[in-house]
Amino acid sequence: MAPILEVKDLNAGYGRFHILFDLNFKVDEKEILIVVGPNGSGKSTTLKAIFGIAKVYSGGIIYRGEDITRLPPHEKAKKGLAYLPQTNNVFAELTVEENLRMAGYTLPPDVVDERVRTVLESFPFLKSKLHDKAKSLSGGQRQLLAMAMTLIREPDLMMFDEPTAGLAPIAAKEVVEKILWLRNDLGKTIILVEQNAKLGLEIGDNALLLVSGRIAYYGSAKDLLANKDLGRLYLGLAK
Amino acid sequence: MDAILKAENVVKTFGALRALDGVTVEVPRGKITLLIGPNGSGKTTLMNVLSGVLKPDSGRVILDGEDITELEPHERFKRGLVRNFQIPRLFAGLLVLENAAFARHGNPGEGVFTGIMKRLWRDFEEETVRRAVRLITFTRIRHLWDKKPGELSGGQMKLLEITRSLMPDNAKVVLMDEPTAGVNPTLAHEIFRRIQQIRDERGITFLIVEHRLDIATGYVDYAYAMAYGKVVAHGTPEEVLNHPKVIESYLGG
Amino acid sequence: MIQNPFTETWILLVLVYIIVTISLNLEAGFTGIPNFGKAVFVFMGAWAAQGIGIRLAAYLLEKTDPGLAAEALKHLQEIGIGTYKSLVQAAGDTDANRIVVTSYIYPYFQHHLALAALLFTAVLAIALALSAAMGLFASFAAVRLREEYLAILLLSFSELMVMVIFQQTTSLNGGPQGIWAMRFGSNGLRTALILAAVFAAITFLYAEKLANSPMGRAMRAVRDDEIAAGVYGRDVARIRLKVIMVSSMIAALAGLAFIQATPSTVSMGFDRVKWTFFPWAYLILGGMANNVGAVLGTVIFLILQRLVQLLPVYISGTSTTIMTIIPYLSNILVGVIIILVLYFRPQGILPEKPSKTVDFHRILVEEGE
Amino acid sequence: MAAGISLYFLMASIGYASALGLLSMGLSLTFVTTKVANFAHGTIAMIGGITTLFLIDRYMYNVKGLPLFVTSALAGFIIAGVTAVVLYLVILKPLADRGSDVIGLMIATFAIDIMLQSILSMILNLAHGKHFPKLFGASVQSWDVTLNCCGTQIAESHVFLPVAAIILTILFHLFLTKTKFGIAMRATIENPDLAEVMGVNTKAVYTISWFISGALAGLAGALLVFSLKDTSPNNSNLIIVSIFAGSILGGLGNVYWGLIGGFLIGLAEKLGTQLLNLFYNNYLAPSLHLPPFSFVNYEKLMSLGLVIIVLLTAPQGLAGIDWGGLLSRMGLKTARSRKPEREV
Repeated sequence: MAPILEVKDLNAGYGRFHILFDLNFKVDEKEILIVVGPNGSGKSTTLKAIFGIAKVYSGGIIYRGEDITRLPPHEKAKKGLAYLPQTNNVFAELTVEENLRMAGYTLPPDVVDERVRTVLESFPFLKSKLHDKAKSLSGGQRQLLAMAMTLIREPDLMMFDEPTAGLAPIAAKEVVEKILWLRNDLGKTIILVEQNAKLGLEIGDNALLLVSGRIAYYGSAKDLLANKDLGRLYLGLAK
Repeated sequence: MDAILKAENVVKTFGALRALDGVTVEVPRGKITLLIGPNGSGKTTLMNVLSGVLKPDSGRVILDGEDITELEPHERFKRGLVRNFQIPRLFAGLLVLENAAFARHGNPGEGVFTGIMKRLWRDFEEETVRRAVRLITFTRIRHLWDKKPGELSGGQMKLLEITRSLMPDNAKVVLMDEPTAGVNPTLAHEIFRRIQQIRDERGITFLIVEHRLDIATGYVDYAYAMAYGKVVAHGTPEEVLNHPKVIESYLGG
Repeated sequence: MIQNPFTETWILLVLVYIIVTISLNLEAGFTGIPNFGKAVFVFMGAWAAQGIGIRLAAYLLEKTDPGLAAEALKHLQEIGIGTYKSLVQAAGDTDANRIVVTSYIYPYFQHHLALAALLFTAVLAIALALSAAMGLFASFAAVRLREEYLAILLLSFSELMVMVIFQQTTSLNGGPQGIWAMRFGSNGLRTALILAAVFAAITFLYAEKLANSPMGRAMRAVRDDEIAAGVYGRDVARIRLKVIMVSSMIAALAGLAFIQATPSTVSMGFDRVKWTFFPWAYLILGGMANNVGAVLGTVIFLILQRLVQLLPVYISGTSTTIMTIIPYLSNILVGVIIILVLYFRPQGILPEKPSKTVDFHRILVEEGE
Repeated sequence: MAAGISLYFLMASIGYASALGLLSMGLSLTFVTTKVANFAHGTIAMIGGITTLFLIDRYMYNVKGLPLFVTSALAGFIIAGVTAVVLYLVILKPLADRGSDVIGLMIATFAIDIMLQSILSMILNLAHGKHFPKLFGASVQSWDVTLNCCGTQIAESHVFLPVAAIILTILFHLFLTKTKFGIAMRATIENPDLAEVMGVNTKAVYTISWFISGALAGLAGALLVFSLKDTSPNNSNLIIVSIFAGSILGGLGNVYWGLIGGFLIGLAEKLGTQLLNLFYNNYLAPSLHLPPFSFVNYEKLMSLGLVIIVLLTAPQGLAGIDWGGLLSRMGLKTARSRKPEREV
């Protein structure tokens, strides 16, 4: 089966800050790809480059056989890609319901109504908070709301940037479980940037380890997890 | 331990987020101290609280025995506390050489009246520019001296940011936020060697946030590790890097 | 009909505006302070000669020649302008001011040069002190905040001073009728030209020296990044306040020179179009943070405005209606030009230059590799 | 009611305060969306006012009462709204896209202000005597209608202004909370990047915000003009001071608080000055043997004074005050978390 997403010789960064060097990897349908690596190694930039927020200097991004490298973000969103930034991924001053409706901004109203209903079934805790402002939610709840918002547009490929950052272990576990549910029950393909390497590698199919903007490991997540040198590798200490 | 800079029980919240949750850090005098931790662990917030850019909700900051919690950044600088920024904050209208020269404080020519009396500041300024030239020579941006920051690459901007923080001659403590991010490894090693040299020659204390542990660990004397707004370990770099809580915070339990 | 497009009045305007534009350049161009209230600081210089200077002159006359003072008061009474207790009171009153000033004070000081010099020194000192104090008062509340606040506060302060306080309070400056200012020398225009030329030269030299000093560098650093400037030990609020005070003093020099040629200008004459907006336009055209640019922008713009003014002279059969709209056309032209400059060449004609504090090249050579 | 303040004056104050509320709200709106401090806002209001006078002069000389106010308000609303949109799209947006900084954009609005005033003055001058005979012949105030109420007289425009302000505020609030586009506008104000990712056309949001801002100003100007002494476009020179004062009092970054700030500034200028005047001349001056003094001509100083006090004590304005915390300290409400600061 052809991969859903292919990244070829990707070089990217922000203006004069060249962050990513020659990345090559692919993601299959219904795969969870975990991107790990020390801080500042380019994990977030990888997602931003795929989604069209960071600047791509060279290389290609192929989605379902189509070159989408130069498409603007909202065009990519229409094709079925979704990207969740690490922070500021919900509108804090809007109510939960308004947030969900904003997520379906480009869809016909009746479709939005329908999808909001469906999503609320999957995220029941939001029901009681529909009319509360999003800023009243806890960190974990906000990440789940952001996830729910992404689902309104029914994307095929979802990219999460450190959704567990700053969360207490229990909340982080809940977020991770939801990600597994997205793949197992809804059949989504997922790229997950995760700073908590063990947590991520345990649920991932493949893993991409970035160090200083270059791929230090690309292959099975289980193998990376079993690697005794993981710690040294992860922190960029392995020679 | 003889600590020159201390953060005592510092708490800083942003809305519901406790970025610093009772942090106590003691920076040993005349040493290079490394501060590590995953994203969102509060390192940069701590730097901002130490330098006075942010005021803590509670807790104290002590420099050389003096409580500086309520002081403005410029007042802390005058007491010898210098910092640089993770994302360089350069002066866009000033040349590279001017950016470096500005970082030395105490120029008698910085007044609306003394400014026009050149004899009052010529010698000081001459010395300042010489220092700046020597430093940009070391950081390998000398050939860019008459460029503006907008014409530099990301790495070169980073180098200029480091140059600036080494300029002040009254510095007691220098806080560095990721000094070698975006700099090539050879130069990154050289930067740390130079930091060691400055520590030895001028007795300056350094507190450095750095993610490139492969490079940094060889040069530092002491280390702190933070996670979720708390200090989870401190000690020699080896102790800290092998501390189970540090490994857990990076790799997950 | 105006024959020569470059009359003395026009030259005076050039000199006076060079002073104002350079002082604005110190604030806006070098330090990033959006002073939208320049008019009031120019007016403070004028008022030092007007509301204060003329009373001071009357006081000096009264003290040095009580006989003449009494004669003046009697004269007023005879022609039915009213009874005044003192010459100072008469000099500050709209009704009596003109006669007292033109018939007594001007001639008296033309014959007592030492006294005139003393008076001039006093007026100059008052103009500088007053304007600096006003600058401090108008900006201290917003000097630590974002630039929008400073711009709004300075604009509000200037408008209220010029259009409300001095307009409504007759005792300050004669109110809507105004009073005559103290004029030094027999020919007001000539005095104004000399003063303006001297002040403009001093201002230019001062601004150039400051721009090429460590202070010039510090001002530009504050403008580019106030947080970084603070972390590197500079008290940003203090630097801003100092620059505002000095620039206000310079602007007052312009007002003091200008009022010599037009001694009866009322406070409303110092409106924000002429004395705030025009200097901004000149500065933006010439180039922010470049003193030569400030001068160049002023000269170019004033030539343009002059030509627009002269338009009806060259178009035959123009009606009075056209004459009345000329000033508005001129304003619109200025507005269009500065928007075009902001769009096509935001750095202006002459771009910013580095602060030449010492010879960088020499030091670079001496320090070797 | 304090002795010495007539119902007419009270209504005039409330009318003026309502107009100022609408003006400050509009100013804050374009500030939060496009980050432009619009120094031409007062003149945009004058465009509404002069349009109204033109209409009355040419076509509606015999129209009185409610139809007059509704028509003029509507005309001012549309003309000024369109003007604001044109200014934004033709001048300000291109400048912002080119990377103009805050000061560049401010000076551009300053230039716009002077150009608009000059154009208005030019039209009035050229038309003088030929096209607007009645406009110049009569006092503007004479077009207003007074009604008898509670044994005294009040001007109709003074009643109409607060009513219009209340209706418009409610409509605007409903627009922001109940319509898809209004919610998108709030989303864009908070986080334009995220809104764009959701498919919101932020450019359209910015353009609409300029229309609303200009239209509210035009409406306020169209009704305010009945209380002005003359038709000079220079009237905006002082109004802009009060508008900014209202926005700063409200916090400069908050639309609702801008409305309240403007209203309070308006009340302070009119009612506050009058009360001060009465207090000084009736109580303070006689008892302390001070000379009588009329504060009435200095009403604008109220706004400057209030702005300085606000900037020195609470630079974030009314919006930045922790009302929940204040209430809880007074034992009325449980404490809430502090307002978040921006990370450096």
